[in-house]
Amino acid sequence: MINLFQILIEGSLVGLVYGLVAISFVVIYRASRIINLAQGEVLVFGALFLWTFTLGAQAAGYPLPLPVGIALTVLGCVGFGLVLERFVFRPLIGQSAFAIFMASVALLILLRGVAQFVWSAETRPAPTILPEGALQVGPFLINTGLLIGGIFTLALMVALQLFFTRSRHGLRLAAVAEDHSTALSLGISVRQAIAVAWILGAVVATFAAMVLLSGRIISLEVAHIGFKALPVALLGGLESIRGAPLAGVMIGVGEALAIAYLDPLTNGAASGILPYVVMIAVLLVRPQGLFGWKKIERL
Amino acid sequence: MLPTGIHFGTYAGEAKILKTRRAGLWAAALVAGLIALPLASGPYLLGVMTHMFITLMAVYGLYVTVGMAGQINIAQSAFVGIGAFTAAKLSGYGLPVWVIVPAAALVTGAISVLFALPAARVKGFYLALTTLAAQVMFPIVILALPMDWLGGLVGLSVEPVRLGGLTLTTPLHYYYFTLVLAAVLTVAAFNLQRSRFGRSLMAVRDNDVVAEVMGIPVFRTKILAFFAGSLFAGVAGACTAYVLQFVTVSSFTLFASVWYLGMLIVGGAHSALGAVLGVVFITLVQEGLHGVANKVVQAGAATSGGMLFALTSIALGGCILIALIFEPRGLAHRWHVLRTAFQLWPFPRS
Amino acid sequence: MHTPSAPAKDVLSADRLCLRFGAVEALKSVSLTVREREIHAVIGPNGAGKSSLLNCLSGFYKPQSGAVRFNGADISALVPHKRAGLGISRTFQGIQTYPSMTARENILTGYHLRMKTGLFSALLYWGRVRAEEEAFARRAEEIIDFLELEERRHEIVGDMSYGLRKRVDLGRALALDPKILIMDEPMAGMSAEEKGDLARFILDIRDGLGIPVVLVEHDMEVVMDISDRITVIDFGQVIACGTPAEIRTNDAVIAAYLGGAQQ
Amino acid sequence: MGLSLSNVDVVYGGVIQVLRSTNLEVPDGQMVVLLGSNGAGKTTTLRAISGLLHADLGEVTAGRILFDGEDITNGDPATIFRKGIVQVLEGRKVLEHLTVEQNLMVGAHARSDHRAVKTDLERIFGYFPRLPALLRRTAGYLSGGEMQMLLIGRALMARPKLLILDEPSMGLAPILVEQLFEIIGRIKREEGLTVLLVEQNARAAIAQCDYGYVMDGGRIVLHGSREQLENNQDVQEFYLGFSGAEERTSFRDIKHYRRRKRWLG
Amino acid sequence: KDYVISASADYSGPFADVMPNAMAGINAVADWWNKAVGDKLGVKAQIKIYDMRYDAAVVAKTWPAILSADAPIAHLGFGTPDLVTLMKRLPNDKVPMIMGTAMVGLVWAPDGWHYSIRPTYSHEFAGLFADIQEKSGKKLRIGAISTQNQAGFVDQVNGIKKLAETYPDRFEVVDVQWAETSPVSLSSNLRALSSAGAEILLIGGTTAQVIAAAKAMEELGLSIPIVTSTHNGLYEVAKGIDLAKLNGSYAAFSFAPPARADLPLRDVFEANKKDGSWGLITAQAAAQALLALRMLEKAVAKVGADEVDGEAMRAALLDNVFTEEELLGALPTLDFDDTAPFPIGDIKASAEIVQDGKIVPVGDGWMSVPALEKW
Ligand SMILES: Nc1ncnc2c1ncn2[C@@H]1O[C@H](COP(=O)(O)OP(=O)(O)OP(=O)(O)O)[C@@H](O)[C@H]1O
Ligand SMILES: Nc1ncnc2c1ncn2[C@@H]1O[C@H](COP(=O)(O)OP(=O)(O)OP(=O)(O)O)[C@@H](O)[C@H]1O
Ligand SMILES: CC(C)C[C@H](N)C(=O)O
Ligand SMILES: [Mg+2]
Ligand SMILES: [Mg+2]
Repeated sequence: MINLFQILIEGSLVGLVYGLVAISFVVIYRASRIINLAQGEVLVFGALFLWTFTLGAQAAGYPLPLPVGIALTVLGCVGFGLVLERFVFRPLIGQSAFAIFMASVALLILLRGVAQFVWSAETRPAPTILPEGALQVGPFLINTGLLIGGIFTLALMVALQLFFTRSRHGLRLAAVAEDHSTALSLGISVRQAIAVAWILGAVVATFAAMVLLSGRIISLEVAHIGFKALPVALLGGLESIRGAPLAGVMIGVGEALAIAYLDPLTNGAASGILPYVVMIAVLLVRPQGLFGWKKIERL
Repeated sequence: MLPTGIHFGTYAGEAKILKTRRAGLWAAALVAGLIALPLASGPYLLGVMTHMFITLMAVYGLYVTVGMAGQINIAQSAFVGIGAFTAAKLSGYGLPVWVIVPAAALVTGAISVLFALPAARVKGFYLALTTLAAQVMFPIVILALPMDWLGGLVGLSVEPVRLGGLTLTTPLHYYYFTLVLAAVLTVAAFNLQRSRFGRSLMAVRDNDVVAEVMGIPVFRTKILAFFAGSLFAGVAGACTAYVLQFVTVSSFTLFASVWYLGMLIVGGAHSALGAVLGVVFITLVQEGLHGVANKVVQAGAATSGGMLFALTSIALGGCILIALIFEPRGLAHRWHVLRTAFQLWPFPRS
Repeated sequence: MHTPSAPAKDVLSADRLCLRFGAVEALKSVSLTVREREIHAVIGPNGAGKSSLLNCLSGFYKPQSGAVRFNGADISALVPHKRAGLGISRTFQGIQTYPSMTARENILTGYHLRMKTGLFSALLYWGRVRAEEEAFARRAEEIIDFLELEERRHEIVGDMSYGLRKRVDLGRALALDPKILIMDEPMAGMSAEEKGDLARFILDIRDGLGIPVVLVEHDMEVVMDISDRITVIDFGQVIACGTPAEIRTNDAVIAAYLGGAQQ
Repeated sequence: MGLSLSNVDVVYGGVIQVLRSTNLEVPDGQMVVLLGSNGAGKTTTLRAISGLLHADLGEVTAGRILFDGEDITNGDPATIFRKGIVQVLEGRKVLEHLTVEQNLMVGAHARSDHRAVKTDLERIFGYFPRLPALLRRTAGYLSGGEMQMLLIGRALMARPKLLILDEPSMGLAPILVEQLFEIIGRIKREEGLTVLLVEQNARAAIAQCDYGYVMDGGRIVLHGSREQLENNQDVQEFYLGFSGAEERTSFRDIKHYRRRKRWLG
Repeated sequence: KDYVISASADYSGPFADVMPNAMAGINAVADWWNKAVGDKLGVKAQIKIYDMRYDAAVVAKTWPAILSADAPIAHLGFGTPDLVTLMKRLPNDKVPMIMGTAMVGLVWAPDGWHYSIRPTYSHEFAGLFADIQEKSGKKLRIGAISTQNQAGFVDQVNGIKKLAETYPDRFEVVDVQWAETSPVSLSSNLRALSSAGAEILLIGGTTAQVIAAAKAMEELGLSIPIVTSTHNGLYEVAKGIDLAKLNGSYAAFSFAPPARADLPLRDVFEANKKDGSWGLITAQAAAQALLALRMLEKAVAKVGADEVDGEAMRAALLDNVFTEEELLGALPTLDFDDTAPFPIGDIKASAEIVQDGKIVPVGDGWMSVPALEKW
């Protein structure tokens, strides 16, 4: 029993990390209607910015205090978002979702190349931002880093949710997420929305990188997490900030349970397949994901 | 609209793939060129071309499922893999090639139907998730099956094609083998475009709600879209198996699926011509850059090579982006516009 | 001119349809009968439930209760494409064409149910397939001719103007070889002259082909001129049903819908 | 000042020319109506003004569009919007998944006078009494006419200087059509709103307008003041539905042989 | 006379990070050999590097071109994609392929033209396990973490299962946990492994897995030594984690530990390198190239400087024994035949261990690998 609860706790904490990456997906979609397949690469970029302004700067002889490093990282993300808007997505405003989706595929290749070019493919350490070790709560052990990350994910979710649904700016972004042309006709700057989307997306992805990689290694291969988070974002609903962490927890717990109870019976196949089975089952009941916008069909 | 002077006496003439005599001549020249190519090229080019033909087949399939029917599929590479394993397995029983290739197509089609079922309810990008599931499950399932079924970890080796008395072994043989199949599938893909079946797919893509009310059985059509698309993937898979002579799960990755999709979109998802242009464009850019980079490394100019290959990624991604920004509806659309402009010059049309 | 002779029989009828969307009651026990060779108009204020009623007839909405009958048979359980197969064809409010196909392809999709070739024969495109495509291309051309779309037959519908798309929509509906034609606001977006043409089309369809027409329309001049009977719906209920002359003078209808626009 | 188009050409996709040397003027405080058959280029004209051609790969290739003396040719839609030009698109483009209320608020997104926004909302409810009941509904599920009301309301929420309406009466019940033009006329008079109107309900539109243009095949083929238009034979026949006689011909009696007579040019 | 030896590289795939060093190793050894040996024999070995992206499809496409343009006498392969795509056709193409990475059991086939300087990963692990077991004298309880859909990683575990099966009183595989290649957390897995009683942990997959396992152990207060391989070895791991936390962990392989006190190959590299730095992967690639060059030497001796071709190269490999000395101390004495794609007879392994936060070789000789049947 204790074991089961421990598995649930760990599963949810890991799930919240998936959720955090998924939020970075959703933020971009929710503000600009762009499905970004390159989100894993964006996360790697965030991680590399972080490295540059912390350990990298230190190695180069300019040690910066961690908060300053993080602030500079966020600034880096802002620049990153602006550049992407200006050179990649601005010309594609109003184009089919397909074309924009493809642009993200191109970006995937491009960003990978740029990261390799600028930082080289070498693996490097990530700064330790979250405390290591674990918290003993009664009979349970809770990973401190993941716990803080999880709490942060939930707080971020609430904040972003309020931003998108309550603020006037959020309303504008919602209009852009509906349809570029309609938003344009309402005098909403789609460019601005896209820039905001990518800045937010990059910042959230960087936060995710901090939780995910704190005290570990940064390599270009980390980008795989993007493909892990895509289904989570879809399960939560592409338009829904709050769906992402919930979906993440579902997947995380499902995976943990499968690892513990089914993998021994199936020689490891279950934990790979189960999350997808769960996701398809949920989608059959709610085709728009848990909290996504229901597709409106009228005649 | 066709320029002045081209008119059709019959509806058949209008429905032709190559509408004018000149188009026919160009096509004939292209085919002749491809047949003659081995005379003038080294095996590297042949290898690239063979690979390109196979990719083309897979992308035709994607054109049917995604381009025509609008059902997102990011598991095409898994379907190609299913075709490859089917062909490999069947070749082990000594079946002739003209049984194996159609069988690979049909088996792939049948399996794809399984993953198409959610399309009844799940729409748009969410469908990507169910196909993603197919892509993820593909290696896991093959690895979990008993070794002697599909080779598990080891993979399967493929008996070479025997045609009459001839056993195909050299790259040249497989160049012609895939060329013929690619040509057949090209005609098939263009045929779909102008037939009742193709129109029903396009109707479902454009507006599935209306299609249902206007007499098109939408669910069945979506399933058939996956089935038809996977037929092409199955043939591509069989060719892959023959050309590689050995199939393992590791050759059929999600990344390859994404690439297939990329080629289709860069070329233009709304016409079979788009599939051709996309495959040719991306293959050219990819191989060109790669070739140059390899040459530079061998020349010793960049001894360790890391930077150089990073630059090729940048250039490749950049090329695709530029193609998209320049023509978001795909190269096929741009081709169309250019041709129109050329034919109408100097008068813009109203 | 059309003169009703022997007692016309009902072709399509809706019987006490009730339709709810959550708290919204779109239809509260609406009944409607369409007779042979009749142009039957349905009018009513915005949001009254007219389109919902048509959607129930064509099967897109499933009413919570009530029945739809076609030529005497209960078709309430049939899915939309089956109903289309019986010959219930329709046009739509707003734009509902297939935007990335050409005008002629749009019309040809209407013949889907009449054509036979399937996937494998399509891949081959040989002999019978070719002959069939040609035969139907010819029939599509008749419709193109009828709707004066000749110059635009190969134009992508998504690039067309609003009014042209509505014509393509009508062409597709005609291609179903309908036994009854349901039209939702066909006149919207047409100029007076085009409305005249369209009214002529509708009368031709009825007179020439003998198919009844259900017409939802806000243009009272057209409705009063060409319809044989009118049903008025308000807040999901039928408030009147009768000939144009009767409706024109019905107080409830004037209050709810016509207002002073009707001299 | 107002709006003026001089010799504007519009080309789609680099090859399809739709507008040819269009000249059009909308003086401040006036209502101008633009008539024309399907495919004449009316919507294209409006999109050219509000800068929305880009998404359709269209472009103004020649000529100039001036608003209050400023050149807005091929401008950025957001900038043009902020100058006070607000357009109601054809095709019922509501923001489907947002509620009616949110849709209305999006209309006012660029305004900072929050209190006035509230009163404007009330005013719009006055024009369209059906709207208040729909506030919490998802806009995508409204009926056709309800959407149309919402669109016009949304445009008014922006407090435009120049309101551009593309077939506003489409799909509205007769009472509402009548009221709509009255309302627009009233706002125009009371608040000095400038209006450019494309409308197929020519009778109602011409009755309210100050000046009118007729377009065909991408060109302006006729223009004149309200009286001139009302008395013009062709306008009467093609747009008002009279065929020479005083009485309107019944739609039942339109003859088969009557084919479209095309404008010269 | 010039002979081409082609080489696969992975500059744009998962091993892009180690590639510059690996290729530097190959280039440096080739340069040295040309000067020290080739000149005397009148032959020159030319290395041609091709980027294969660690992708089977790229290999399949590029190989015919290499054949025709370069007519290589041998190919230096890198990783599983080269193996699975080329092993079936090499006998026809008559080009032997020399691998620097260890083999995986799935290519353990007789009569091949693919040979590795190393046995399978499982052999290498087995050598280390046997060493540990012998020292302790107790039965060794092994746990493993691996990735399900990576054939090579699964194969490593299968080999170890075979080991336990063959020597049931010496080894036991208590539990295998399947994880992703970049796992978020391995806490659950480690808890399961520790409750299953694992005394040593085999992680032959990725560096990220090793680090995640170390973090999880820290969290759970465990300390089980980890056994890594070369591609995720201690040097790689050290980039992301303080080595002190991994005290007692190993990397197992079968060429000379790069930090071995007396290692002639290292001196050769340092003297001839143009770029790159010495390390595990450099050592591996250098040793790989060295074997190919020694093959060329023996082939020249047999057929003459002008007549060397792929067949002669393979014959040279099979007919000769390559001594540790010839191989500059980088490899134990190697003997090949056509029953297996790796050295036969008494297979040797080597290993490194972390002691006080430093990587040191385990012992200064070679460890014997217990005999294993093909699994
Ligand atoms: N799918 C749906 N979900 C929720 N509400 C709906 C749906 N369809 C229609 N409604 C509501 O039902 C009512 C009737 O809608 P309907 O479209 O039938 O009106 P209508 O009579 O066609 O009006 P109009 O003349 O304006 O087109 C409206 O209030 C509408 O908002
Ligand atoms: N995106 C586009 N690409 C190519 N051609 C277009 C495009 N949009 C419109 N057209 C063409 O431009 C012409 C004018 O279209 P427009 O929409 O301006 O007409 P309209 O006067 O508004 O007609 P309606 O009354 O039917 O709405 C039409 O012939 C149409 O086919
Ligand atoms: C174990 C493998 C996945 C890794 C190794 N470098 C190889 O490919 O041979
Ligand atoms: Mg309606
Ligand atoms: Mg228009």
